[in-house]
Amino acid sequence: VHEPLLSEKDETTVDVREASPLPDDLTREELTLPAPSEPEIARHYTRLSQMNWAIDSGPYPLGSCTMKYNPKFTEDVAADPNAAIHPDRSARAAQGNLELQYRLQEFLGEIGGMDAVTLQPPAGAAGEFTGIAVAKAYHEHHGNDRSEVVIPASAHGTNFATAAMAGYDVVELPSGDDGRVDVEALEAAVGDDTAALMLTNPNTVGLFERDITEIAEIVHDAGGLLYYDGANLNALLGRGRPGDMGFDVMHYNVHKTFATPHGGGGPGAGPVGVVDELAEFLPAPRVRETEEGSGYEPFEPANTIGKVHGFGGNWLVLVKTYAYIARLGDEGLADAAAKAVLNANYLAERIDLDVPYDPFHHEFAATAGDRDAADVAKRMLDFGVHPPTTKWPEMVPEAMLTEPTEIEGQSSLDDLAEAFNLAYADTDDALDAAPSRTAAGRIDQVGAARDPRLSWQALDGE
Amino acid sequence: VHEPLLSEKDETTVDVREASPLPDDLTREELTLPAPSEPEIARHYTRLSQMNWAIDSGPYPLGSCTMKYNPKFTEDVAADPNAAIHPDRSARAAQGNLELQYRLQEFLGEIGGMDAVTLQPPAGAAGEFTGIAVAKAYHEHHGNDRSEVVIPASAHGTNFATAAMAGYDVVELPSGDDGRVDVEALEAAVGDDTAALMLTNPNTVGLFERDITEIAEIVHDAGGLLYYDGANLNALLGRGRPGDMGFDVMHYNVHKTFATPHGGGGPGAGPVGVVDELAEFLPAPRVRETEEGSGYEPFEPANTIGKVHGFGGNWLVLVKTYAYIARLGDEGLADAAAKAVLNANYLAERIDLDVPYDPFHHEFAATAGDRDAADVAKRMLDFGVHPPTTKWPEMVPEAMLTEPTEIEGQSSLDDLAEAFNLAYADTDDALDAAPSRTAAGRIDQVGAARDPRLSWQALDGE
Amino acid sequence: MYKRQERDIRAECSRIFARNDDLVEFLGRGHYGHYVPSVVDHLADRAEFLTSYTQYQPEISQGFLQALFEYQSMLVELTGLPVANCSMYDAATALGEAATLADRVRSTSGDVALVPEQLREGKRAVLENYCAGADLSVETYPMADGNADIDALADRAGDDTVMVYAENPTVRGCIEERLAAVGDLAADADALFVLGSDPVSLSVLQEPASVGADVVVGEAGALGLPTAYGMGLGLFACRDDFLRQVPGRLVGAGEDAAGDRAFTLTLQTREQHIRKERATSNICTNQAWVALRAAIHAATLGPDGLVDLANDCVREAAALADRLDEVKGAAAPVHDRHHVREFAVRVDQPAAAIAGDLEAEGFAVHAIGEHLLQVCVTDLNAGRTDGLVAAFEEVI
Amino acid sequence: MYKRQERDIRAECSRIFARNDDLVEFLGRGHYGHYVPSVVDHLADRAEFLTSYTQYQPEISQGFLQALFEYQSMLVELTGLPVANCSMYDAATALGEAATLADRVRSTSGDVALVPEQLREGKRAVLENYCAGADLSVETYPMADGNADIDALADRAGDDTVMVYAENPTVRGCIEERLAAVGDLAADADALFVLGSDPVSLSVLQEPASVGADVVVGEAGALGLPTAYGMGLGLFACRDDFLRQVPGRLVGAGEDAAGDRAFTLTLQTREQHIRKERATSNICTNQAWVALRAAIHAATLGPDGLVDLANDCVREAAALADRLDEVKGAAAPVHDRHHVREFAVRVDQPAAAIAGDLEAEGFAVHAIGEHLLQVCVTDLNAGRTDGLVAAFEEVI
Repeated sequence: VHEPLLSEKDETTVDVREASPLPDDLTREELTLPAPSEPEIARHYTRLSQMNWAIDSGPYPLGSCTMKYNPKFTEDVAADPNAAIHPDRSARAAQGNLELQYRLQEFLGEIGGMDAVTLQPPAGAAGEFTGIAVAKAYHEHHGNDRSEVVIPASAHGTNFATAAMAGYDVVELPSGDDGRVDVEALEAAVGDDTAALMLTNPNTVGLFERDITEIAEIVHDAGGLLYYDGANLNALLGRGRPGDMGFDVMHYNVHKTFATPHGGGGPGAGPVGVVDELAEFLPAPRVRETEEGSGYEPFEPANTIGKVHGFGGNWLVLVKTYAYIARLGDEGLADAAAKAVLNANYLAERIDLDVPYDPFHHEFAATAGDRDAADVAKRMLDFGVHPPTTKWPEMVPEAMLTEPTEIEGQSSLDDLAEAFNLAYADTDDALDAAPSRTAAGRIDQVGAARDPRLSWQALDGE
Repeated sequence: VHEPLLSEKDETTVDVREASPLPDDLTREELTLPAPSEPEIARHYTRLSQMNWAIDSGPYPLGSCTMKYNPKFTEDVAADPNAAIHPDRSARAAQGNLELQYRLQEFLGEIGGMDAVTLQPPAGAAGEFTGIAVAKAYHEHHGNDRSEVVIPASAHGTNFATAAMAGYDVVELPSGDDGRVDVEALEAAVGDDTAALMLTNPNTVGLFERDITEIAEIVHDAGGLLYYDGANLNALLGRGRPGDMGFDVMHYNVHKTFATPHGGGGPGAGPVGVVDELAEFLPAPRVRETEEGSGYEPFEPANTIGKVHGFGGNWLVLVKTYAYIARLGDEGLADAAAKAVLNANYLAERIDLDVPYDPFHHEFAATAGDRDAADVAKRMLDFGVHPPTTKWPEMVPEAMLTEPTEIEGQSSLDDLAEAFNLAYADTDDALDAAPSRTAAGRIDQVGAARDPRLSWQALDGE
Repeated sequence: MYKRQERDIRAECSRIFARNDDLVEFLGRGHYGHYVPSVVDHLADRAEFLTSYTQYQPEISQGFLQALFEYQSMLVELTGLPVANCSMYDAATALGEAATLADRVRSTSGDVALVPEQLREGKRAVLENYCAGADLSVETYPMADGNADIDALADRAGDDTVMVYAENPTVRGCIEERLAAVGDLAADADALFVLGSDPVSLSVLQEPASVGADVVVGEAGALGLPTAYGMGLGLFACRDDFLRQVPGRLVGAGEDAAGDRAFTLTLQTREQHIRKERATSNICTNQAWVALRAAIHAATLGPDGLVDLANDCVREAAALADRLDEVKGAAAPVHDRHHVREFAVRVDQPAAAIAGDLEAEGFAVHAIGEHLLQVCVTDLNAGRTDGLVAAFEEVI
Repeated sequence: MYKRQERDIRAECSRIFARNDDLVEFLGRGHYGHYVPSVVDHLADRAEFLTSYTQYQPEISQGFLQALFEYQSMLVELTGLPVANCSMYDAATALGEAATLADRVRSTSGDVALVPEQLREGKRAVLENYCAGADLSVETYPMADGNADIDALADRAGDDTVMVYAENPTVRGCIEERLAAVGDLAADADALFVLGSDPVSLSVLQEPASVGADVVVGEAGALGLPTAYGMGLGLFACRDDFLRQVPGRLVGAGEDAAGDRAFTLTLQTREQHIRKERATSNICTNQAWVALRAAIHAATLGPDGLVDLANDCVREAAALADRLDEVKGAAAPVHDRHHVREFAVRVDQPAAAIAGDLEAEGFAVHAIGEHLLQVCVTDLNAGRTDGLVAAFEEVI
C-alpha cells in the first residue's frame, strides 16, 4: 500500500510577477505546488485516510493518552455556521457564542469543583502553562518569589517542560514503593521555594493518591499551591472532584475526559479551573452574565496574566465539549468513569502480562517482563488493534500502559486481550519481524532522525 | 478481511407486549435485533466501507453505467434542512422547493432540447417507464392502439423490460455491420403497430447514430414516436440535443450525466423530457410559474398519466443535479463531454485489446478475444482498478465496455491501461486465481444462487 | 446556463430553500419524519458507500453487500417473511411491483387488484400505472370506521381477484384489528395478501407473516431518511415461493475461492440486464444507499429503541387526539381505533379553511375531507403539540 | 447537569448560536476568513483522520503522516525555509515559541524581543507570557506610515536584542517594503529575524528566505479554517541550523523494513515526552487536523488559485479603500502602502461610535483608534462591499 506524494503526481509553477498587481520588488518570482483536480484530491486523501488507524477502526488503548470514541452529533453541533464568527465582533453581536462559553465555564467548574474557569488554553499542555503562570502570578502578587515546582517522577513530560517554560526549577519527586507519592519524600521536597506541586490523580499507573488530603496539607502548609493535571480526570468523574480534594488549580484535557476528537494530534483544548483566590489571575477575557442578567459579556480578571492564545482558544473543540457534557449529564459522566474502571480491570484480568501496581482505576501499567514492550506492541498491530503506550512510565519495567476506556464492549476487550496474549507469547523472530500485516513494515526511526528529510523538496533527486 | 454480521456481535430480544400500550392481539410477541453501541456501529460501518470500492477510491470505468466523481459541495447543498420538508405541504408554504424544481425542469429542457420536463421518475428505468407510458397515453388519446416497441439488440436490458412492463410487445432490431442501427432493417420493422423506437445515442458501443435524421423520419412517418435513452447523454452535451435530432421523449440519467452519486445502487433520478405534443400526458404534478409571476405552483397536465412515484421522486438527488449543472454551466457541460470522448480515445489507444467498432465517443467496447472478459476483469481488480462492464453488449465478443469519463487525468488513464494490459497478457492460471489481492477471493455466484441465503436468519445454525 | 462557483451556488440554494415557510409539520399520511441520529449521516456519507456503484464486482464490494444483507435481515425479522429485497423506490412503486408479482404468480385467476377505499391518492395513482401494463384493474373495497370492512371485502373478493391490499396502520393511522381475516379472505380467493406498513410500526404491530401476508410493502424510509420532500425507500418482502419472481436486487451469502463467507448479488437471472423483457421488473438503480441509512438507523435504536419509538407513536397520537377532542368544534379521533402516529379530526368548519388558518399560525396539517383534518405526531413534533392545540383553539 | 438527547442538544445549540447577530463581517487584523471548499470538510472529516491520535505507531498511521509531511512541504515552498513543523496552536503562540527559540539559540547576547509598535494586542500578550518564563522582555520599535521604521529600528536593535519581529502584511494590512533591511539589521545585531505572515499572502509576497528571515510564524488557518471564533493554526518554519531546537512535531521520510519509503514523527528527542524540562517546548497536542485542512485547501486551489486569491485580496482592498475614500468624512487607506485584504480608514467622527452605527446597519468593522477604523475584505465579503459603502455613507 503506497500513495504517491501530491508533488509526485503534479507540480505546477506560476509566474507570480506576471499575475500580480503589485510591484515586482514586493513579490516572489514564482510559486511551485501541486495543482490536482478535485477527483484527484478526493482520492488522494481517501486513500491516505484508509492507511490510518483511528478510534473508529478499533480499540486504541493508549494509557494516559486516553483515546475514546467521539459521538458524531458533536461534530454537527460544532459545524453550525452561525457559530463560526470572527473573534473581533462586539460582545453585543456575539451573544450566542458568549452564552455557550459561559455555560461551558459553569459545567467545567462544577465538574472540577473549581470556582472559576478559563476556556482559552488550546491544549492540555497550554493549560498546564496557564495554570502554572497563574500560580506564579499569585505568588508574585503576594510578594512571594518562589522558584521551584515539585513533580512526581511518574508525571507526564509536559509537567516538567511546562514548569521550565514558566521559568521554574523542577524538583523531581521519586515514587513510593506502592507507586504513589511518598509522603515523607514530599515533606522533604517542599518548602519556602515551592511554588506548586503538580499531581495527576489517579496517577499515571492508574493508582488513586489515597493520601491526597495529607499531600494537600503539606503543600499548603509550605505556602505552595496544588496543581491537578486533568489527564486522568475521566477516571474520577462522579466520584470525586479535584477542588474537593484540596487542589487549587487544574486543567481539563477535553479529548481525554469529554471525548472530543484528537484529530491525529490536535486540536485539543485545555481549560483551566482555579479556586477563588486565583480567579483574578486567569487569562483575559473570561465570560460572565451581565449585571442585568439579560446577556453575557467578556471581562478582564483584575490581575490577569494576559493571554495564552491569540483569541479564545480552540472554539470548535470547546463546542464539542459542551455538547458531550450536555449529552451525558452527571449521571452519564459518572457511568463513563465507572465503566472505564471496570473495563480496565476486566482487561487486566484477561491478559497474561503482570500488572505490578494495583488497585488501579481506569488504566494499568502491565509489564512485558523480559520481552521488549515496543516489540510486543508492534506485534499487536498484526492482530488488528492499536497497542498501549509503551515503556512509560519508567517505574514499571517494559511498561505497557493500557487504558481501554469506557467505550469498549466485552467482545472488543476480549479481542484486545487476545492480541496482548498472542503477541506476548510470540517468538522473538515474530516480534522482530512485526508488524507484517500493516501498510508499512517496521519503520527505522533512528535512521529517519539521523538523516532528517522533512519535505518533498528534501526528497528531490532521490 | 472479515467483519462479523451485526447479529453475530449481539442479538437482543424485547418482549413487545410487556412494553406496548396496545392490546396484545394487535401486537407481535417479541422483536429480536442487534443492539450495538454507537462506537460499535461506527466501527462496523467504517470497516465495511473500507471493504468497498468507490469512485473516490480510483478509476471505475464501467461502460454505459457511467461512474464519475461527484463534486462534494452538491452534498452540502442537498443537506440543507430547510429543503427537507414534507411533500404534503401547501404550495404556498413550499415555494423554495417548487422554485428549485422549476429551475431544474428548465435546465433539463434546455439541455435536452425538450419542451416539458417531469422530475418525478426516481431512476432511469422509472424514466423509461414514464416515457413509454406517456407515449402510450399519447397514442391512445389519438385513438391509435399500437402494440409494439422497437428496440435495437444492443440496447440496455431496461428498455426491453420497460416496454414489457408498459404492456408492449418488443421488436428487437439487429445491429448493422457497422454497429449502428441498420436503416433498412428499421424500415422493415416499423409500421402501424409501432408505438415507439427506443434508441441510445451514442449507442452502447459508443458509436454516434449518424443516420438519426433518417431514423427519425422513418419512425415518424410510421406514426411512431422516437424515444431517447439518456444513458449516454453525457457524450453529447454541448454538441447536440436529442430534441434537435427528432426525439420526442427522453429520460435523463442524472448520475450518469450530472455526477450525482450512485450510492451503491441508488437512489438515482430519471427526469423525462418531451416535446410539446406530449406535455399534456406527463405525470402530475409538474411545476410552473404562477400567472402573476411571483411564485411557483404545481399543476396537473391535462391528460396526465397520473403518477410514477408516491411523491415527487428522489428529491435529494434532484437537488444535487441542479447544483452540478449550475456549477458547470453550458461551457462546463460541453467540456465534460469533450474530455470524456478524449479520455476514451486516449485509453483505447493505450490498451492492447482490439476495439472492433469506431469512431467511438465517450466509451468503447474492447474485446478480450480468446480470453474470458470476466476473468480479465477479475484480474484487473488485483491491479488496483475497477474493471469495465464485461460481456456486454453481446455484439462484441468477450466485450469489455469501457468508459473512463472526463474525470480521469492522464496518469490515472495510464494506470488503467496498464491494468488492462497486464491482466490481458497474464497466464490462464493467474486469471483463474484472480482476484488474489482483494478482501474476498473469487466468489462462487452460481453456488450462491443455487442455495440462496438472503438473511442472517437463513445462516443460523451454519 | 453560465458557470458558477460552488460557493455562489450554495448561497443561492440556501436562499431558495429559505423561501419554504418555517412551519411545524404535523404531516404524515404514509410519509413520516423521525429524528435521524447524526451517526447515520456520518457513516452513510462515507465516500466508499455514497460514491460506489452497484456491486457488479462483489470481491471489492463486500462492505456494501454485507450492509444490504443486514438490511434484508432486519426486514425479515420485522415482517416474519423469509425474503426481502434490498430496496424499491418507495412504498407506492413497491405496491405496484407487488401487483405485477401477483399478476405473474396468480395470472390464471383474474385481473383485479383490490385496495382499500381509504388510500393515498398518489399511491393508488402509481399502482394504476403499474397495473395498466399488466392489464389489471384496481378496485376498492369499503372501510368501516377506519378499518377494512371485512364483510364487504368478503363479498367483493372472488375469482377475479389476484391481490388484496391492506395497510397497517392505515393511511389514517388506524391499526387494523382483523388482519388475519383479511388474510383468510385473500387465501380463499387464491389472491395474494399484500400488506403495507413501515419498519417502525412493524416493531410492535402484529407480524405480517402471522396474519397470512404473502407480500409486505411499505415505506422503509421512516428509518434513516428525513421527510425529504417525499423521497422514499420501498420495502418489499415476500414468501419463499415467490423467490424467483421477486422484483429488484437480492444480496445473498455465498463463498469465495478460499471457502470464506462472502456476499454477492444473487438470482440475477430475474433482472432486466439478463432476462430483458421477461424480467420480473425493469428496476435497475434502486435505493441502496437509503437502505443503508435505514439499517444504520435501526442499529442505533436497537430493538428496544424501535419498540419505544413505536410505542411513543401510539401514545402521543392518543394523547394529542384527546387534547384536540377537547377543542370546541373539533372531534378526535374520528375512528374508534388504536392509532399509530396519526389520526383524523372532524371539524365543524370547512377543513381546508382551518388548515389554511393553522398554516398561518405556523402549523401544517392535512385537510382530507370537507370537514376532516388529519394530524400526525412523531418524536420530531411531539414537543410542539401545545402550540398546535393552542392554534386549533385560536382558529376554530 | 442532567442528561439530554442529542437531538435536544442540537436544537439548543442551534438556538444559542442564532443569538449571534447576523452581520456581514469586514474583520481581519491577522485572522482571516476565506471560502473553504466543501471538499475540505468532506475529506478532513473522514473518521480515520478526525478520530485518530498522534502517530505514535507510524506503521498504521502512514496516511496522516504523509498528509502532514505534505503540509510541511507546502510551507517550505511558501517560506523558502527548509524546515516547517506540522503545527503550533496559532500565530500568537507560534510567535511565543519563536521567542523562546531565539532565547535558546541567541541566549548569550541579550534579553530583548523587538516587536512592531503596531501589533495585535492579543498576540503581544501571548508573547509576553512566553517571554516571561525565558526572562526576555518585549519591547517595540516604531513604525512609519504603516511600515517598520527602518531608521528607528536601526537605532533600537543592538546587543541586547535576541529577536526582531516584523509582519508582512502588517496587522493593518500593509505590505512591508524594506523587509531585507529589517533582515540585515537583525543579522547585524545577531538577533533572529522572525517574520509573521500567512500562506495566502506568502503566495505572492516576497519569499521570507530571500529577505533573510530566520523563522516564519503566522496564521496558517487562513487556509482550511473558517474564522471559527479565533481558532487558529500556528505556522512555524525556520532555517536548518535550528532543526534540533524546533518546537513541536516534525514528520520525516524514512524507510520501513522492506526498504520502502515511509513516514514517521522524527527528532522526538526535542520533545517533552522524552526531554522533559529540557524540551524545546511543552507542546504535545497541536493542531494536526487543522494542518490537514490547510493542506487540502491549498491542494484545491493549487498555485494558480493561491496566487489568484492573494491577488484578489490586494485588488479588492485597494478598490474598497478607494470607494471609502470618496465617502465624505472618511479617508482610506490611511497608510500610503500596498495592502493585502485590509487597510485603516480615518474618520472625522469617533471611530467607536461609527463602528457601532455600522453594526446596527449589519456590518462589522474594527475600531482601532479614536478616529481609526480598519476594514478587511476577502472573497467571502467582496460581494457585500456595496452595502458597506452605503452604510458608511449612511452613518458618517
